[in-house]
Amino acid sequence: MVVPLISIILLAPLVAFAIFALSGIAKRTFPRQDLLSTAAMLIALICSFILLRDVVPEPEPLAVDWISIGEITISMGFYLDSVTVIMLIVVTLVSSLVHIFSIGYMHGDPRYPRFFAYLSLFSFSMLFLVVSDNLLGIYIGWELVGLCSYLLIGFWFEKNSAANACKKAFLTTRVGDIGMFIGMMMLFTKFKTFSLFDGAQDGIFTRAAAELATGDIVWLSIAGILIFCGAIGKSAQVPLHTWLPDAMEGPTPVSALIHAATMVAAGVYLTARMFPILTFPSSLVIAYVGGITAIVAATIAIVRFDIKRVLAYSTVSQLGYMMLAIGAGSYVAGLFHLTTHAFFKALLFLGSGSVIHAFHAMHSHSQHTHGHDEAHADDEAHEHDDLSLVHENLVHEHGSEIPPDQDMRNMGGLRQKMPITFITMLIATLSISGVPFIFSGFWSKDKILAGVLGRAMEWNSIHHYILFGLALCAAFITAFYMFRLIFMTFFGEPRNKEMHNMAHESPWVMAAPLIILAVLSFPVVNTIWFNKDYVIPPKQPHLHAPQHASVSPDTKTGDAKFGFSFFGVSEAQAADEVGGKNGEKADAAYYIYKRAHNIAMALSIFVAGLGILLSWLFYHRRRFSAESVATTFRPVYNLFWHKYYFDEFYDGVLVALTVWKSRLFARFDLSVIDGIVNGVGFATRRVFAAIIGYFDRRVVDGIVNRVAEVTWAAGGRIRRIQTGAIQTYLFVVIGGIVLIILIFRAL
Amino acid sequence: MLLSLMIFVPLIGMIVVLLLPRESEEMIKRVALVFTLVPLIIAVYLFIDYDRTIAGKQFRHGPVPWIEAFNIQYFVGIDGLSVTLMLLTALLGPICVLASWRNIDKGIKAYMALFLLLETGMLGFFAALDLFLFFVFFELTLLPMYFLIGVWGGPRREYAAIKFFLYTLFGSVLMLVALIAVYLKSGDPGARTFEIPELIRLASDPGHALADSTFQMWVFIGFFIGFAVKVPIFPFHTWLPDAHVEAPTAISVILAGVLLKMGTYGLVRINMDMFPEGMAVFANGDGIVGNSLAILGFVNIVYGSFCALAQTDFKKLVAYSSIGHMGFVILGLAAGNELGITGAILQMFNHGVISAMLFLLVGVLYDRAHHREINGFGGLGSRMPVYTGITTLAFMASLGLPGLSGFIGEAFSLIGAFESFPMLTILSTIGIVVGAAYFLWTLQRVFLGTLNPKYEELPEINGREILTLVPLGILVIVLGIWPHFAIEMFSESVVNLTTKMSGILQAGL
Amino acid sequence: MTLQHYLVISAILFSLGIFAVLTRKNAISILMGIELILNSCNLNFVAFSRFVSIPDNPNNIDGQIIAIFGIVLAAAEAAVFLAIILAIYREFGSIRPDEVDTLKG
Amino acid sequence: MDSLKNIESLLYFIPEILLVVFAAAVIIFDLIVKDRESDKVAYLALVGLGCSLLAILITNSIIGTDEPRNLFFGMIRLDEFAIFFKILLILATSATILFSLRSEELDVKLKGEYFALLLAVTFGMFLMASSTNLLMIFISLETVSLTSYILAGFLTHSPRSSEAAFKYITYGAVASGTMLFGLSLIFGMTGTGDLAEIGERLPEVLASGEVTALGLLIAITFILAGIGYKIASVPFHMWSPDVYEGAPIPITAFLSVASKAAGFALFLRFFYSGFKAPGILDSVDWGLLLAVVSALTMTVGNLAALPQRNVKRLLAYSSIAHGGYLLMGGVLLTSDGLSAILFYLIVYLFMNLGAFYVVILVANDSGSEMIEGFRGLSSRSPLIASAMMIFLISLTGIPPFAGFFGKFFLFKAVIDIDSGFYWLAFIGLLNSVISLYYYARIIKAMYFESADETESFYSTKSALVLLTVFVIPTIFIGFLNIFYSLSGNIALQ
Repeated sequence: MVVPLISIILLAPLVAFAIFALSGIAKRTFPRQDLLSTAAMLIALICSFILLRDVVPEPEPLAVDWISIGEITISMGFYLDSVTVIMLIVVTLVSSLVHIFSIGYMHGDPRYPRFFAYLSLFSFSMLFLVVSDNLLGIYIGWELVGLCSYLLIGFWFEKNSAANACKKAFLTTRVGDIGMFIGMMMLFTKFKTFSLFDGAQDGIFTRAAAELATGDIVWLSIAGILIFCGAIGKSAQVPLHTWLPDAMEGPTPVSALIHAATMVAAGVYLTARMFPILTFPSSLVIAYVGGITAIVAATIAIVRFDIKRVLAYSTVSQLGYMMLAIGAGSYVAGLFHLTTHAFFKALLFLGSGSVIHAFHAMHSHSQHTHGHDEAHADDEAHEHDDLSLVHENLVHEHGSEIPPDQDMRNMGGLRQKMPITFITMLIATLSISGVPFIFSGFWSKDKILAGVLGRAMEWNSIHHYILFGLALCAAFITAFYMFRLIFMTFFGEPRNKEMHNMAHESPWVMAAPLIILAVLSFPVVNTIWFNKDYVIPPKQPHLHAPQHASVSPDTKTGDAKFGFSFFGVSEAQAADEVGGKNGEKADAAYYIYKRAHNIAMALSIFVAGLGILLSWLFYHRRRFSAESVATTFRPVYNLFWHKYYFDEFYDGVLVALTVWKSRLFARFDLSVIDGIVNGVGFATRRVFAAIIGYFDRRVVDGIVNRVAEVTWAAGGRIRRIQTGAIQTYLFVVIGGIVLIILIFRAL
Repeated sequence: MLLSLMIFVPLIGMIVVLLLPRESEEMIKRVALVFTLVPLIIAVYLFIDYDRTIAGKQFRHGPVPWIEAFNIQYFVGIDGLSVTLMLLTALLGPICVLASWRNIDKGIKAYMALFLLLETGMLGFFAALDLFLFFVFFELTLLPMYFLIGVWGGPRREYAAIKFFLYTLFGSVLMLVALIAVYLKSGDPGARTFEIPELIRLASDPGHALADSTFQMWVFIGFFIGFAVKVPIFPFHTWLPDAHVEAPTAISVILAGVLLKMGTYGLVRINMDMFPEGMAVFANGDGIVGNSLAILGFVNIVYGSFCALAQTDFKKLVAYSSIGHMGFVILGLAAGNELGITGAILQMFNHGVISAMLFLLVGVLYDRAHHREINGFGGLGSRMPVYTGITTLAFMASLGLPGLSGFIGEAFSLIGAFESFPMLTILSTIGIVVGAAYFLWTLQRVFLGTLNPKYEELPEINGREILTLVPLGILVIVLGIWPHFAIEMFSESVVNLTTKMSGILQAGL
Repeated sequence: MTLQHYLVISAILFSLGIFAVLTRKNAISILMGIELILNSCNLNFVAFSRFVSIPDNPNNIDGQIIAIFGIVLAAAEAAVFLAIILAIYREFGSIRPDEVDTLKG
Repeated sequence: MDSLKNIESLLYFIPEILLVVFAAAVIIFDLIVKDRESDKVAYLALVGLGCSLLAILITNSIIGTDEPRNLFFGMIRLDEFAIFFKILLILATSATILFSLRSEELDVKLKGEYFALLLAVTFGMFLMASSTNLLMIFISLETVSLTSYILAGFLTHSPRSSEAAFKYITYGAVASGTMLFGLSLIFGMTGTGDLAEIGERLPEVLASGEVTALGLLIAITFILAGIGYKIASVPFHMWSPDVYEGAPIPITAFLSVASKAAGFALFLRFFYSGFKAPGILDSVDWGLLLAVVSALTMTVGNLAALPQRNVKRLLAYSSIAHGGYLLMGGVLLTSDGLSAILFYLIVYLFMNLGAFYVVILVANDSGSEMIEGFRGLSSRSPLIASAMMIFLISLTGIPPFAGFFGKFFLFKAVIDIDSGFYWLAFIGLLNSVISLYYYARIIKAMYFESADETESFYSTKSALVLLTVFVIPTIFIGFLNIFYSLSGNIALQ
């Protein structure tokens, strides 16, 4: 029953794409590509739900031999554990909704059918990635989603900005992928297999466990980190995150599907899949990368006006969150946050898309041909060929350059104009901000915080305390800037009157997905994550606690009364963080985690509330409480106060040094990282390649030509000996004779 | 017998074409097409009928005594490697005829005749089991190529043609010396032989003169340079860009698709199989010498990629990209283990298909715009969507996108090489990124962005051109999804090679 | 008179001939040089046939015969040479060998 | 073996006699025939060659079974080696006569003596190919030389031709004089003129110390001067470019093939029968000497050919280079090398004569021997162009043409087991790469460049027929066993 279902899930979207491609070869297009693709997606969705029924935590992979040379056999196959199925559902669900949304959103675009074909191809690739049971399969899917992301970001390729963005996305992620590939090579060379799980032959995990009984984990740590490089690229972690904001050049549904819900999450999924071979060093690296990313992105998000870019940075930050969780060992929490985030972030993007669409109505329909925002399609024609995009970023952060229909400063007061969009987006925002209890985001975030803190207390390792701090800080900022977005967009007075008058609620085909996603932002549908028998975190045989890690007896005396028992939280939850009860240690850890959980929950509720409160004070009730806030929270006040200089800042104060970390990060992001990418790109192309090209022409080819010339010259010399005077010839004769005799009598 | 038929059908075709009157051009083209289709049919049959479970040569014909004086024989037969490459050759034959249907303006008769001669040479080369015959076929491809480039080529065609000719001849004369040396060492006067399987047997039996490792080293070098020029391996590569840029589309296709493979095929068939001792000297992994093969591969990859990045001529870019891709073949062969060699052989075949596609595509664009300056285009994506789609497919395949054929070969070569030369392999991965860089960059400059007003009216790719591209496209996808149908052809031979190599390397250590 | 004497003389003759051939700026003198060379050879042959004896035929006159033929051929050569010199003179108006150098390179 | 007396020798001497008779006949016929415009004289000469060929075949069939004969008290020797060369020479001469009829620069219809001289020179070459005695060697050499001088200068009223003759004779006279001196020394050392006896005696006298290695070296080097001048090997080659350029093209062709072949016959017989004895080989490193000479010869020939624009001169240099290739076979003095040389001579005969014939045709058409005359030949006369292409490629030594097989054979002879001559093979191969360059320039002119004048190429049917006579062997000899076995058998004697 499983195999046919999987086959259908995979084939349905593939067929949808194939039909488009074949008709393209025949130079015509299939009439209703949109319906075709959507239907395919819905079929896949249904099948995924059916799959949910018959799936076990640790199944046998369904693998077939793909290649066999001598004794090497490489198999391809599916691995369907609970996590896979959940991912399947998330992907198919979001994808279907995005398909439906796009029917409305992309209506009238000249390449309307192609858009859906690409979506189908993407869905196929993503699903393939999810179900693969081996690294090679994952890598294949991995690269294919990369391709689709490339195609879809560059969907409006007439815009040079889009053309640049898609290239940048592909190349930046590819850099990470190379790391992943090297990691794969290391693992394969060691274990002679790609498959992760035990099938016909032992998988990597088992072999690794056996191999490393000895305890030398250095190379495994390296391999783990290298594979994580792939995730850094795909999930836009620091330092490879710069492509994601630019990726917003793509149509908004694409941003929702690929750059919020699914593809970028693939990195997290991969890291989770590799969980069993993560060693302490590698997981620590992962955790730190995640944590830093979370802060960096969040702080950058505060100062953005382009609604899509705010969301993009928030995505980056949330992905960092998940990485942090996995790195800290909270497997379930990480994946849980992945799913919840998938829903509410998709919702946010679609919502923003709906807003953009609403504003966009004022643009003439003719502009469809040149995409939704051609505002800056022209003024960048000059940097037609440029491998990297520092200039791009500047342009986008530059207030006036933001396409007007994405600029929050043109919005405001849309609350009445677009009620559905407003409500749904509000729900999503509450969810992402971690408003307690009734929103799914709260639970997942809470689990992460609890997990990290728990780890910190269990090992009392300073690293994890720091990480916890980072996470908490990020949570606070998230709440703040998300509500800033809501306030600026939907509340207050409309800033741009005529655009405001044009605005209107989106048609149902677009509204419906919003509503569905809004429903999904409530924890009810996520209960699956609370069933600890359903999702069992794999063991980490190589994860050795640092030496100083100890469980002091007194930690047992945390009282179990404290904390809420809501949806079976705390005890059960705390328990699966430890990975099942095992003996005394687990028992101790159980109490630790219970206490950690309570503290974490309290804190997270506090920071979330604080964030929202501040946001409300600043952006809604601004004119009252500025001074009081200023005096109360001096640094924070300054931070956001300076925000109002950002126009000037981007107008050219880029060089001005500032101590405020939002700016620091912004500048770091803008100048340093892109600077590096830019530099590398430039160096590679203009300097290095040029030099080599020159070398090839002059030296290598030159030598050959020299040889030719020398030969030729020799010919000329010999000619000159042939003077034409007979007596010279005779001289040569006699000379020759004498020479021969002289030489050969010596021998 | 069937094999011989396949080899000489094009030759018959050439005679027929020569007998036709010069005026009846359509007729000539059709005849040529027919005579290139026959080998394709036979090749497909051989491919299907080939017994994958055994490593030895199949469909033998001969040995038929030819020149008793030196015990030279006519002897052909194929193993999985040969049959794969012969399929490639036979496939490209009709495609090239179709590709030259319209854009060969003068002397179509001579053109087709030479092309058919060329095909005989290539097919014979892959099938020959007699070292002398092997060499004769190897050289036989030289002459037609020289004229095809020199007569029907671009502005600098004479230079390119003679350059190609001189380079290859230079390589092959060194090869000739090595070949004679092998013959003379193969036994006492009278008992000497050119028969490849026999020579391989002798070379691997200890105590025989051929098995002496210093001798093998020298002979290895002789043959290696001969093939290195064809591959081409840095620094013998500079003929390639010129030849490619000047040659007409179909000839570039053959050049990249098949002639380059003749070099690598020779490396496998002769250098590895016959002189494993010599191979071991350069690929045993210790010191500069022990790594030299891998280093050459690495240099090819990185060097070719960066050169490609520096190009602004579309065709030259593709040409340099093939230098880079052949580097993977060398790297894989140097690895000397199953994955490495399999990857290398796959890469040979795939590169044959992909580069053929690329050159055809360049040709399509050139026929319309009459220039190849990458920066001279822009935004063609909206003008010619189908062409753009196919090009994207070819590019993605070439930059090694998983799921398309290019990936498997590259990946396996690298993984295989990683076992033997980790650092070099990691460095070589630079080539992958750069590869992606120049292809995407080209894609952007030619197809993305705002449409260049000069090409508002550029006509979309036509049916004949699509027809030439589709079979290759299908191969690219099928091989990407199910490479095993190609791998199983030669896996047995590969295992033989690797056991031989590993045995020697063990003994060496 | 021993063999050595003859050999020395013939050597001197030969050298003189070569010298003449190399240095004279007149075709006729070159012809003379050639004659000297040939005669040195003849002298050699005669001397050798006189002095060198080999077991199986004590008195061999091969050398003298060769010498006679040598003289004959020398005469023939001289004839042809002179004829050609005439032709040269007709075409070039000179018989200085270094002026006859239109063919070169 | 005992040698035959004069009278009984005559039976085996018929081919040569026939040549002489016909030479006389041609002159007489030329005097009595009234019709000046006809080619009768030429055809008579051809008939003479035909008869001689017939006679050769007969003598061959006579000696075919039992051992070869020594004629005229061992002056000359009739063996398969000699017969091989005689046939070769007859082919070359016949070709030359036919060329002469086609060639426009030389108006042969009036000149019977021209053909008489051709027959005479052939006669001399026959002697060269078969003489086994110092005396005979010298006489034959001189016969050939003298007649060649006259033929080279045959174009009266052409300064180039006269100059060629002048240089040729001056050079030739000095060279042959030097050779004679060397011969006299050899004679003095051994007291005999018979090569076989010399072969026996030399080791003894070397052993006994009567003769020093130095003396032998001097003698041999002097002799080399004579032979080297015949086969135009460095440093005795310098006459050939000028003479080849000056002489009428048919004669150039004749000299470059027949005279070279005869020279090689002499060279081979001299070294193989006279100087193979171990004692001699130890005395001086002859192998190395020959190797160096051959390397220099091919290199100089090819390099000097590179800048030439006059195709005749270019081919002259190329034939020097081929002399170098041929010498490679002799380096080891093995029977293998001998057969290689013989085989290459067959191939060389056809491809080189063919090439010269095309030059004649082009010269007839364009009036010059410059490379420009070949422009666009492929479009003006595809057949002739492709024929020339085949000859040139074959000369370069690229499969599938006969030239390649010949070269292969030679190289194989050089790189024999553990011979120290790999370097020579390398030089030879690099030279063939260089040679490609200048041959390709002609091909380029024919195929890649467009014609200056447009009117169709002037050539007769019979010309094309004659051309095919050279093309077909150039293509097929390599694939036929007979020639290998033939040369092989001869070499074994």
